[in-house]
Amino acid sequence: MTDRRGSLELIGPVLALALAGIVGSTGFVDPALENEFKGALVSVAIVVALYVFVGNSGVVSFGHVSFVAVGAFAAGVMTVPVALKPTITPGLFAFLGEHSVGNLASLALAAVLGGLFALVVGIPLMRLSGLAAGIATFAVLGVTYNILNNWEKIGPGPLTLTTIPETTGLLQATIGAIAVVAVAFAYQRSRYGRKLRASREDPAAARAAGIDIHRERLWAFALSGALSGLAGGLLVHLAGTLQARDVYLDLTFLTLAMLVVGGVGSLWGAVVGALAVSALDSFLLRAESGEVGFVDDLLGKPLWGGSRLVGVALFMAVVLVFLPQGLTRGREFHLPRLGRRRAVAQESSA
Amino acid sequence: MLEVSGLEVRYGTVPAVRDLDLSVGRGEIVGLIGPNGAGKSTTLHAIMGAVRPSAGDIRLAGSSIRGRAPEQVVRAGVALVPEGRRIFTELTVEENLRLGLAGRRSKDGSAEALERVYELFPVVHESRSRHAGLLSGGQQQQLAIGRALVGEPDVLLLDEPSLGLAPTVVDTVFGALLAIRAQGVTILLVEQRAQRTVALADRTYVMSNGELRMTLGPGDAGDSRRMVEAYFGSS
Amino acid sequence: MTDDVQTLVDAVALGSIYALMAVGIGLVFGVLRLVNFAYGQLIMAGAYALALTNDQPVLLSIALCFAVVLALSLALELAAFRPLRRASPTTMLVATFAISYLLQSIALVKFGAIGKIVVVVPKLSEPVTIGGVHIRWITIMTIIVAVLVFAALMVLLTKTTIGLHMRAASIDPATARLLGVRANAVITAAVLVSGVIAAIVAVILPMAVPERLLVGPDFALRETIIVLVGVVVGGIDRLLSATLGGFTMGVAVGLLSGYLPSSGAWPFTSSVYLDSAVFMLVIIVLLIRPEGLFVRGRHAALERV
Amino acid sequence: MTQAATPEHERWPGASLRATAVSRSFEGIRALDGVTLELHRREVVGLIGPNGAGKTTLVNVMTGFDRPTAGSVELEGREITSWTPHRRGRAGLARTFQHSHSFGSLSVRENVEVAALGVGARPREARRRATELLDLLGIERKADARATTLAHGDERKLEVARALAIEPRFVLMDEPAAGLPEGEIPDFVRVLRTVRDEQGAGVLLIDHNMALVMQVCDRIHVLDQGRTLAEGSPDAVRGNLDVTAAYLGESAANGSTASAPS
Amino acid sequence: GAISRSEAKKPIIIGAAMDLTANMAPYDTPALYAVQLAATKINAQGGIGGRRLQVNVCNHQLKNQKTCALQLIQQGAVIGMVTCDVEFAAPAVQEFINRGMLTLAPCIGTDQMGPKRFGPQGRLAFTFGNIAQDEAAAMAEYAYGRGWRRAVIVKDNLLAYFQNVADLFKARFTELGGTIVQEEGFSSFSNTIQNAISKVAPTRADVIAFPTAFDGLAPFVGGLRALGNDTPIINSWGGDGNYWWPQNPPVRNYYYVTYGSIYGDDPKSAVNRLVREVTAINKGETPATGSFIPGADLVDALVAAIKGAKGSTRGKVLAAQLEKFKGFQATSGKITYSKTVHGVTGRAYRVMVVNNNQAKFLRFWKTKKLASTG
Ligand SMILES: Nc1ncnc2c1ncn2[C@@H]1O[C@H](COP(=O)(O)OP(=O)(O)OP(=O)(O)O)[C@@H](O)[C@H]1O
Ligand SMILES: Nc1ncnc2c1ncn2[C@@H]1O[C@H](COP(=O)(O)OP(=O)(O)OP(=O)(O)O)[C@@H](O)[C@H]1O
Ligand SMILES: [Mg+2]
Ligand SMILES: [Mg+2]
Repeated sequence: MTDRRGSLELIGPVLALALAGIVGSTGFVDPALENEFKGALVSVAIVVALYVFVGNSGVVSFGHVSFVAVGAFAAGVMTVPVALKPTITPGLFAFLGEHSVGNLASLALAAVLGGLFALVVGIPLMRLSGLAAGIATFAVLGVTYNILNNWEKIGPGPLTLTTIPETTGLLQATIGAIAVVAVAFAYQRSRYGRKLRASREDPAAARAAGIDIHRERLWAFALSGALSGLAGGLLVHLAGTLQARDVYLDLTFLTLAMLVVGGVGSLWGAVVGALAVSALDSFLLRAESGEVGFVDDLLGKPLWGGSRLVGVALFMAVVLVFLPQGLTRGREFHLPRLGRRRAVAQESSA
Repeated sequence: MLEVSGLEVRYGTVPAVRDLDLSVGRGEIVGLIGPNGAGKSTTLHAIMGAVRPSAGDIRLAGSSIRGRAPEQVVRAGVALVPEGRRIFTELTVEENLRLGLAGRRSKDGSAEALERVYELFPVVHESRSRHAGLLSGGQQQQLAIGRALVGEPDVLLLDEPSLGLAPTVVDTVFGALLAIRAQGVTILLVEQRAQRTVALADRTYVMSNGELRMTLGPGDAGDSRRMVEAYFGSS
Repeated sequence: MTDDVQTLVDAVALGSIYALMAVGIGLVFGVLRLVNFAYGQLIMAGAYALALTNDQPVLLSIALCFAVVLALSLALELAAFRPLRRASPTTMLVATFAISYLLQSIALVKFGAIGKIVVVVPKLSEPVTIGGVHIRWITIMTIIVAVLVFAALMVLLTKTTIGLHMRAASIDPATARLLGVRANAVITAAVLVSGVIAAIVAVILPMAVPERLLVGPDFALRETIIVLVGVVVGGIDRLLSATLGGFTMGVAVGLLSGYLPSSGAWPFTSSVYLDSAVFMLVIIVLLIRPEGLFVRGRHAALERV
Repeated sequence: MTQAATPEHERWPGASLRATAVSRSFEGIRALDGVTLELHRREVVGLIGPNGAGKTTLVNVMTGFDRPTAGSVELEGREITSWTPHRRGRAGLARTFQHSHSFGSLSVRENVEVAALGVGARPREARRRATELLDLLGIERKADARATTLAHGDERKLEVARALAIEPRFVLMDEPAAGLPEGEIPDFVRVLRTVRDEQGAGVLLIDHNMALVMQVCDRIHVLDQGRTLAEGSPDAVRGNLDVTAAYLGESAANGSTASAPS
Repeated sequence: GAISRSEAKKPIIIGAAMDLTANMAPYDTPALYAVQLAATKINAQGGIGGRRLQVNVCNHQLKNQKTCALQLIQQGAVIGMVTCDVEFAAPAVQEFINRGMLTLAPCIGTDQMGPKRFGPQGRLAFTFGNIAQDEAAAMAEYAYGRGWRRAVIVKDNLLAYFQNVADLFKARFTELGGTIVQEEGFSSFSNTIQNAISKVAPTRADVIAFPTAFDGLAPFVGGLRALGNDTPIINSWGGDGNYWWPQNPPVRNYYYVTYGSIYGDDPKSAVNRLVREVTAINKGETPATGSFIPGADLVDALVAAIKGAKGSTRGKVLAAQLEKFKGFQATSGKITYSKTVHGVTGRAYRVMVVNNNQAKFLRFWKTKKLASTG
């Protein structure tokens, strides 16, 4: 009974993503907007990947974007056509410079490398908790960025990598996002997920109950790293270009903010947060360039340049201040009517 | 001195306290007992202003204090020994005690009040410069009681003060309550030690399920039938 | 030899301004349990106030800087920190990201990306030369100010009643209020004190950190990040260890940038990899002493169950 | 020393949890000073003593939340002094905390389930145990409430339920009955007896409620200032004048038998 | 009739995916104005073969370059225009060229805007900035020509462009016979410049090559002078502008090469007029640097290319036209492209000098030989 009810929780996120995918592919949506849809879906993948660790463990990681970065660079560097590599990335190690792989293989590679990197980093780091863990993961991000941004043997160094095949269409973005959500869901419902959530609430009680917090965290971190890597692969195949800066601080803050805005306590929150912030961002971008009729009518001109930056930041700040638990208040998705009836039932029984 | 009338407190939609009336006269000790989840702590919190009642009134010395912030209630002369001690583990024992002085209206006599607490609880004195978090559970409980006492309140609310105290110390605390009462302090005592409470108090209210069930007098302490009734309802 | 001494002096100079910032950030953490990421933007606002009044008398300009920073601190406290008092640390941290980002965006839209030069007291940027080693006056002043501010705060926090109330309110506002502590008022007071420090930093930073002669939207952002890292590495729970952490970070950056050759390659042999070297050190220190480099003894005991 | 309730075959050294000559000092304070305590299966041992005597510290040392400065801990013959708490948990050693801990945002039921999962139970089995234990402790009506919303006394019961969820071979309870109404003590006594007799666990019970301790314990161990002050049957301990002076005081010594209605 | 006429006279839409708000805005905004001004002039003269030039703008704020490009394409843009830094421009460039559009950058200053970075499709991408090989060579040649033989190089690791100029300066300067007596590195924004200042200050040299922009300028130039080091400093166009000039000590003995003087003393009156006009649109604020000046060249070149292609706006055709430019005369100077190099070479630089916070046009300098590192 509870089990079946529980799996309903997956419906919301999946439907939301599928809907985004379907709407994005209809004729109503122009290519620019379609691109924003794809971007939103990839954001969902990144935020949910982050959620797998942060949401379940309660430890903030400022480093997960390094796994996105590893995935993105791996998938990017390995799919630039071999013929172009000598001009575009002449500095690469020979074995990188002389080989390329296809789209799917590159995504798999991104996931594997992201997961491995997280696992290796996690072994020492997952012993830490609280701010120390946050700062240590941030330091990992710093190192990753610094190396990716300079080392020309493994990537473009300070340059922007170009000519990456743009294989993340709407279908790939949608499937990718749904896959990440499904894995996150399966994990969180598994014993491992539940044990980790418990240790988030009270480490001492968890240890008393035989839960090895370090190990549970490590698995979540590695899984989160693999999903992040995959999301990075999706990202790079959406953008077609890649610079280390793209997968550094801004993305870290943005995705963390999306997660917290949606509600760090639930998968649904991760999805909602990513979609809401992306939607607002796209809307303001279009309003700024005079593409939104009613805004033009209202103001007599397009929104002033920069209102997008201010608007998104303001939105995030306001949500966090007034709904500190996020838009979903940390709850999972419930079919609205069902949810209400059950709540009433609970009360009367109490 | 302290009067609660028609009090109702809800968490979400569920009422935890319903239509509660109780009064404590100046210099009285009044007990409040009842099963777990009866609403005892909630009542104290409502008096302190830490939770917002959805109905009813709370009057202190005749004037309503409903809706006041906790710090204002404290400054009006009410002090609480909270459930679960709630001491500041990262501060030293002495700093914890000094926090209890925050509600005093005059700083005169603070030193003496501190001395009296140290005298009552020698352990607290011995460990005054240690971090309070390092104290044992019972020592922390003594600290929590002492912290309320140094404020020398007019009204003292205690939420299970004997929790975790060794028997000798329980004696000390109950003895101290009598002494404090003798100075005219008004006391509302929530306890699980029903026998002792009923015996000590001028009057003991029994709560269950958010409502007042009955009132016991000191004479009922030995009357085990009445006591059973108090817990399990009259059969 | 002179070179080495000079490198050391430069490193200490950087360390001292980081230490001053660490005092401010450590205080905010101490009283708000809040890693205030927007602290850098308070400093930025103050620096803009200075830059936009370059032509005014210095004292007026500084007064304006203080006014702006304090007003902004108060606004943040009332509009954001207070409603968030009971939110989880993650939420508060991310909220301060958002605020920081908001303030940066506003500055960007309002003042543009190109920095504005700040002129406060140019004399202070000049060096004195002792035995071939140059020390800038501002370095000496920064050290003095940092020590004074630190001492004043220590007295405030540990010796005064209001300091005690601040600490209690920060640890557990609900309980503090139950004891009669005017939690909101004392926390607001603490936020204002941290605002004063931010304003002091705003005045000093443009002179003390050479790159910060220009005020732009991301003014003090990088310093804030590094100092936050340093504060945690040093031990954020105590003002002293936090401050020393900030200082160490500056010295480490200074020494590494002095001794890493300007060219070279993997691993970390070139100043290009300065950040990697610094962050690797950070990770190592955190692994060895998670509770903080300068926290004496294991305070694990505090977490007794 | 009488060990009436412990059957002979359960008394071999391998079937016990044992702290041998354990000491623990904190910056000059000797919280434990050469304490030896053995707990067999199928017995309830009371651990009493004044506030600050070292009772909680002893439990911490035995469950791995603290390390002794000297001495050792053995579980069924294996030296476990350096084991982590979770490893001990999986080996069947459970505890409750004096200051309640709970998985705050999880429901009461989930709290218990997760504890079972922690030691490797299958989800279905965990669910069964949770239902059973909530019922045993009498908090089944709160099963779906979030743990943070519990009244203090109910929180204490959850604490016990969580410890029992790992189906412990030994369970160390740090003042589990603090906060229970006097009237419910008899129920709690029944819970302890179930744990002892039906699950065959060894129980170490810390409590300041003499009525409870005297009633349910097979043996009592008295600590004072980190040292063993007395050890033996309830009657022997009650008769010990040192214990009275250090711990029980006048009224408790006299009135301890005046227990709640049963 | 009406329909076919308007069809025939459809405007030529330049889709400008640029940053008018964030960090590139100080460079992009005036460049955009320069393009718009030039387009207005063309339109006033009747457009190109009767077709108006229309500039549609999407302000991507360095975040949504790709979406902006798509949006502009959808609005009918046939020519792409992008941000003044190739790393930031890449996403939009790629989107434009993948659709076969000629894509122009007013002021990207490297040879990366072209096949070198974007593969075969990159043949459609051109910049009107001078390439670093040209610029660094100009710096080195001018320095050597002044009789400066011993140079210090201070390299900013923040951007690939700065690194390139530093490396190329070294190559050309040593090739000419000069010696590099010291090399220091720092990264803008990382609080490492003090170290570079301290290390360079005691060095005796004839010139310090210091290619950077932003926050490193003021402390380095000011810091060196405060320490009594008065060695000439030479910078690329990144060091243009007066926004960073410290007052005490003032900037002195500071040289840089750029596209045109923004101080009203450019020898070409067209440049001075352009500066005045852009300043007027820019709410009276003089652009921060002279980097916008090639914006006018962009339109000059585009008009010529479309005319050369007999009105075609197809990317391939136009690119072929541009590749044929050899000494093409545009507003700021002569432009030369080749099949492989799509950044400008051969344009005369303005060598500027600043003394006591007074900038002055010193002379033109035309690169004699491109610098090359390998
Ligand atoms: N924060 C809360 N949210 C929701 N319900 C709550 C909250 N706090 C208490 N309750 C509920 O209110 C009721 C009364 O709780 P209260 O703490 O007042 O009981 P009590 O009489 O003090 O019990 P105890 O003897 O166990 O301390 C309980 O059912 C409890 O579950
Ligand atoms: N982590 C620690 N650091 C410092 N001192 C400690 C620590 N843990 C316990 N102590 C000290 O050791 C002594 C014993 O404490 P313990 O908690 O074991 O007492 P207890 O017997 O459980 O008392 P109670 O009945 O009050 O719970 C106390 O004086 C306490 O202050
Ligand atoms: Mg209670
Ligand atoms: Mg104890």
